[in-house]
Amino acid sequence: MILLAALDGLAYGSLIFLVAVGLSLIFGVLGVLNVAHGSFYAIGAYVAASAVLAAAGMGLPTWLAFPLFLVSAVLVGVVVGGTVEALLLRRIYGKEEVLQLLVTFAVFMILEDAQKVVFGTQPLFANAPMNWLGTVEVFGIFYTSYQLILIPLVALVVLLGLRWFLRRTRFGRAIVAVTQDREAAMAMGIDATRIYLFTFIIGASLAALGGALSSATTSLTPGIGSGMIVLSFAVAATAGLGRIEGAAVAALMIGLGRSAAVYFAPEFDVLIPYLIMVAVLLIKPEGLFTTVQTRKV
Amino acid sequence: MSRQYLIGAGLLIALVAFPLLSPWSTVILTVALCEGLAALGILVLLRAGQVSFGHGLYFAFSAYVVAFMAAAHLGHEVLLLVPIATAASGLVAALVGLFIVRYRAIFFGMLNLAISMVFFSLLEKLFSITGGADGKRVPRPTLLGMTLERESFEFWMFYITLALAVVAALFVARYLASSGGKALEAIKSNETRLEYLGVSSRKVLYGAYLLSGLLAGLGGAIIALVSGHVTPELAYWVRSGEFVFIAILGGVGGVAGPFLGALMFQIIRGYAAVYAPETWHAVLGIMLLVIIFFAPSGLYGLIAGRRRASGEAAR
Amino acid sequence: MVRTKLAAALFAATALLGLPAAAQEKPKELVVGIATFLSGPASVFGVPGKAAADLFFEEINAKGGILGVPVKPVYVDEGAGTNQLISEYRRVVQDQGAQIMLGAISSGSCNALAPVAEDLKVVNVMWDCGTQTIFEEGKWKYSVRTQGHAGAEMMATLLYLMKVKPDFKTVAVVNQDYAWGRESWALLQAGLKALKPDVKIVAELFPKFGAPDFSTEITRLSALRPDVVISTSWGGDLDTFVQQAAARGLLKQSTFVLPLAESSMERLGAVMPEGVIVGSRGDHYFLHPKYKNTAEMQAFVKAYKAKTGAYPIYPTFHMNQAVTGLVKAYEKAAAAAGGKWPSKEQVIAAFEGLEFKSLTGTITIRSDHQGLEDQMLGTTRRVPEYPFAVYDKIALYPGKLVTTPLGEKSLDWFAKVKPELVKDKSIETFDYVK
Amino acid sequence: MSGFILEARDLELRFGGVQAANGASLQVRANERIAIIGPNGAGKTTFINLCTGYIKPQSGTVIFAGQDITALSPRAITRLGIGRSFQIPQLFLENTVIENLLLALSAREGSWSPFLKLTRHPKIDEMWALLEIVGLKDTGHRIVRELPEGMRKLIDIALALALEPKLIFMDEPTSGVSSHEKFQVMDTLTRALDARSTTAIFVEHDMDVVARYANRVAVWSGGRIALEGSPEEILSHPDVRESVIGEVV
Repeated sequence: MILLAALDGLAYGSLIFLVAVGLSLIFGVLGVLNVAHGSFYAIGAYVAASAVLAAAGMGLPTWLAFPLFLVSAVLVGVVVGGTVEALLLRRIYGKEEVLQLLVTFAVFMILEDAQKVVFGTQPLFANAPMNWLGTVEVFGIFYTSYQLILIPLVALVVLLGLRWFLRRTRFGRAIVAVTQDREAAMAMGIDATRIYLFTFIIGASLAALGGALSSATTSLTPGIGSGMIVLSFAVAATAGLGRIEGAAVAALMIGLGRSAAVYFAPEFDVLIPYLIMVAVLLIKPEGLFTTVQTRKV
Repeated sequence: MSRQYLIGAGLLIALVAFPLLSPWSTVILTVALCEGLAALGILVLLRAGQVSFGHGLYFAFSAYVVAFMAAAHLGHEVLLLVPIATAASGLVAALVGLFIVRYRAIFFGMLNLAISMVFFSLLEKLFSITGGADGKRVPRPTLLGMTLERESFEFWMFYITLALAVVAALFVARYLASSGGKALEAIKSNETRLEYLGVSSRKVLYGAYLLSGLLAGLGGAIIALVSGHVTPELAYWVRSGEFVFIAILGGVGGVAGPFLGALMFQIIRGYAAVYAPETWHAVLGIMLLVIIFFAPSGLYGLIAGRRRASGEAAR
Repeated sequence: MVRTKLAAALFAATALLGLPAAAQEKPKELVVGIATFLSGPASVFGVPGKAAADLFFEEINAKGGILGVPVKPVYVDEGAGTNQLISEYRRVVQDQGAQIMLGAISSGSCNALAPVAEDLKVVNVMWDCGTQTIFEEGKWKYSVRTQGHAGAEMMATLLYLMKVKPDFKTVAVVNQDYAWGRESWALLQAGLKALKPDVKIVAELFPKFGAPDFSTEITRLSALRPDVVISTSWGGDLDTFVQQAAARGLLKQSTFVLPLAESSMERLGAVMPEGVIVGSRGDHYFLHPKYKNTAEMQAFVKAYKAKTGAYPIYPTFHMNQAVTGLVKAYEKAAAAAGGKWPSKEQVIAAFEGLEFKSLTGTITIRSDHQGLEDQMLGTTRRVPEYPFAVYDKIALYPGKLVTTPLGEKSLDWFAKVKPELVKDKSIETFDYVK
Repeated sequence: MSGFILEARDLELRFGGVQAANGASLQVRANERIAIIGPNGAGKTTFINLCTGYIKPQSGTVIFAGQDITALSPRAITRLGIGRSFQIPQLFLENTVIENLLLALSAREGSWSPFLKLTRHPKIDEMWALLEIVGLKDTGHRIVRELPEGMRKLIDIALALALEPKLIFMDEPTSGVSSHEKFQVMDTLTRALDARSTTAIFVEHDMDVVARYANRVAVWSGGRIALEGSPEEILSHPDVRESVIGEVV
């Protein structure tokens, strides 16, 4: 039973990881908690589903959906994410944290309605990619290969890919440098504007990729973004904002915790992510002087 | 300082007169005042540089206390329900505050969010107790022992709320100008120095947190009474975000700001509901962006002029 | 200086006055406020409901309106949250002068709006919400419901399940975690105990409303292998659940009972297999075996499809019942008032005992303001004419048979239901005919 | 009682491979005025941070008036009677000068009534007297952010003085003050310290100031007090002249 629950938690956790790691990355580099992140997830899902349905309408083969997911994600990241960063966020770096948060809150409100106008309110789904991959049997129970194998695999690739990118490439190292010490990085001549834009696009694309992957298993309805954002907040905060491996662990914790709850305490499954988040934040000693210590006196 | 009073007085006169001109607006204005109270709580925290994305917790908690008490006929009286429910929220704030004042910035915001979401989930989940997502009805209580018809109840509730809001605003204004209020601002500008003055920034923030919880609780208690219904949505993070929205929209420069903001929020929402019923979120979002980029000191700042630039001496 | 400051401060308040104001003494037009979901997950019902309302009112206005008074619909978004809904509702009545309110879809909204309607003394037609408790536990002078309630819907569902699959032993339920999901299950459970005392309930799952993922629930069901899986979910939740369950073979393993599936059938398309028990909260169906070929039905389906690109689903029929009921109530009230324009009180009084024909069956309004509505269930079948599943092995339950009798509470009534009801003679049956 | 008002014993601190304090010890008698000198970047500020609880040493103890304060927070240490001014002034930049000072006075008095406006503080006369000491009476109503660094440094000192500490640490008190005003400021400051019998420890780079105002000099080098003595002794010591004052001997 526990194993079965774990298998479900894996897929769920992987999906949350994809969204949360983008959020975490953006926070680490830009210092902005992006409330509109859930909207990128939702738009990614809608765009991917529309693309898959359109491709199916043209009689194109189903496997094409997988590259389409990637294309949709990048498209959403560049077009929507890029626009938000270049047009709005860029103007408020260095201003109060509250204002940055509220700008993304405003973007969230606008994008939520934009989704409805563009994609309508009727549930939309494109499950062909999930069915195309078939099912696998574990202890007499059928799982879709899509959820059991593909989604965790993508999450793993993203995790390893990000690690490689941030550690081994010049651009990635520049991003890490900015995360660790913004002023020093600027002083070393790192082009912050480019880094910020690029990071935001990566983060938004990852959220959109999460959305694209979920579009094959989930019926898309207005409001899917606002549930996801709180969940990814929980993961990012649990992990410590800006931590990639941490986000993976936290997402898995939340995914498994929720699955376990469905078995053992179904009344509490929705509480699990928040309880984990509260518990971790409380135990982690982020008290007064650990945060102020960085201040030179 | 006189400016603050001028704006407050102007707003007050407008509010006193308004329901007499347009009776249907009393409930909307009362709702605006309630949200203004919660946003006033946010303003207090913003002075310390802290933003809470979870004050829906206190708003909803007192609202549910009112709902449960009214349903159980425990003190079926406004003058009893409101103070008890507000105090209940204050009690929760006192408990949560014990550990939350150790956190700053994003962690402060996130922890507030997480706790309010726990409460929200519980309200939804404990169906048999809370009525789940559909919430609970709040039977209309008596006012000063009188059983009132809807219209007169709403009328009196509005003026009572207005009076409470004025008292709250004056108190907060006084508090912010007092040594405690300045110590609160000091948390934002230089917490290290505050500690080196021998002041416990946690204690200072604790007081402010308690106050903000009470203010949000007061707003929540009244909103439960005037709308006659409570739902978990009152504790949802988007609602908490709206309080921050209102505080920024109105401006954090003075205590009239949140009420100006709440009024404007209701006006925009009212217009949007009529002319763009399917996209009123977007209208609000655009409005928020306009304020942030073109009038960062909010409506209050627009009216009060460039207070900061001219310096505190000008007050 | 002082004056300009004051003026500036007054600005916000005076802007409120500018809100569109229109109160009328004699109706040049009849303003009808309609509370429906324009945002949020339930807009899957709300938006079709609005589209249908637009069509019906256009049609009525083309004929000169109600008693010669043109109708102006004003929409209020239920998705904005209950508190906001209440204040919008008030605004439409008090400021825009609505005489009639149609509210609402969610049972929570209806519960919240009924007392408001009493306060405002406005005719409130509950056009879609299903909670049976409204008129069983409360008495509302100004509210009326032009369709059946959850009791009737669940009773018909139970009777149909007993009829087509009498030998099941284990049942699992997966309902949305809110009032509808909980209350409908409470009813079903009470009825199951009465009809089949030996049945075992192996799992009661209440995933969060709007959950994007049911994998864990499905895994549990796969392991438990219940004979019957019941879900009163709807909208995106139902789509997601059916889709994920179908992909993992669960739909073949257990008999699924989905009393609200009619509203998802077109969207689910090829996903929905044969042999699933489906319903539509009433006798609504664009392929209703008795009424699919009437001129009204064909005209409506055509107009609706032209407007929205989809086949009409049950909320559009509920809207039809509300609007038709309203017209008939006005006509009846006017006749009683000697041809004069009736007051709101006369209109609401006219609803009592009103009987009218909708696009499908006939609706009767009881003295407690509860409507009697026929209930129809079927089993899915795939046919070449449509790219989605259709009803087969249809059973039509008369509203009077399955609705809790006047003065009784549904839960009590369910607890004493007798198996004979399953084979009552008034139940009509049909097979799918092209 | 050891007879010392402050005693730091063998303070050790390492972070990231840097030995910031390496057995640092110092004994201070009441009413002494000790100047700490040393090369730039040698960690003089770290020593103050260790003594005032901002950083905790990995080993060693700090004793103030007979009480072990090593593990106490800056707040608790401040309350025991140790004041501090900073190398980079730590002020409430958005507030006026008088608000800054009145806040310090409120902290000392524990007067936090929410109904009393800060600017109506009962100790307002004392506040003006403090501004007099640092020679900034005219700037009282200005916002600190608008003031030049030198003035901020003086306000920073005034803030520490407002607490009426028994002992005060001053981190380069005259570094932002123009050279011809230095002595004037230090004169009033020392008068005030004498009047309150406040012990003072100050980090200083200007050897003229050290020579004139310190009655003992400690040389910080290699994470410890390497040398101690009267100003005459120390300032003429060849090692000191080379490494600290930077003169080629």
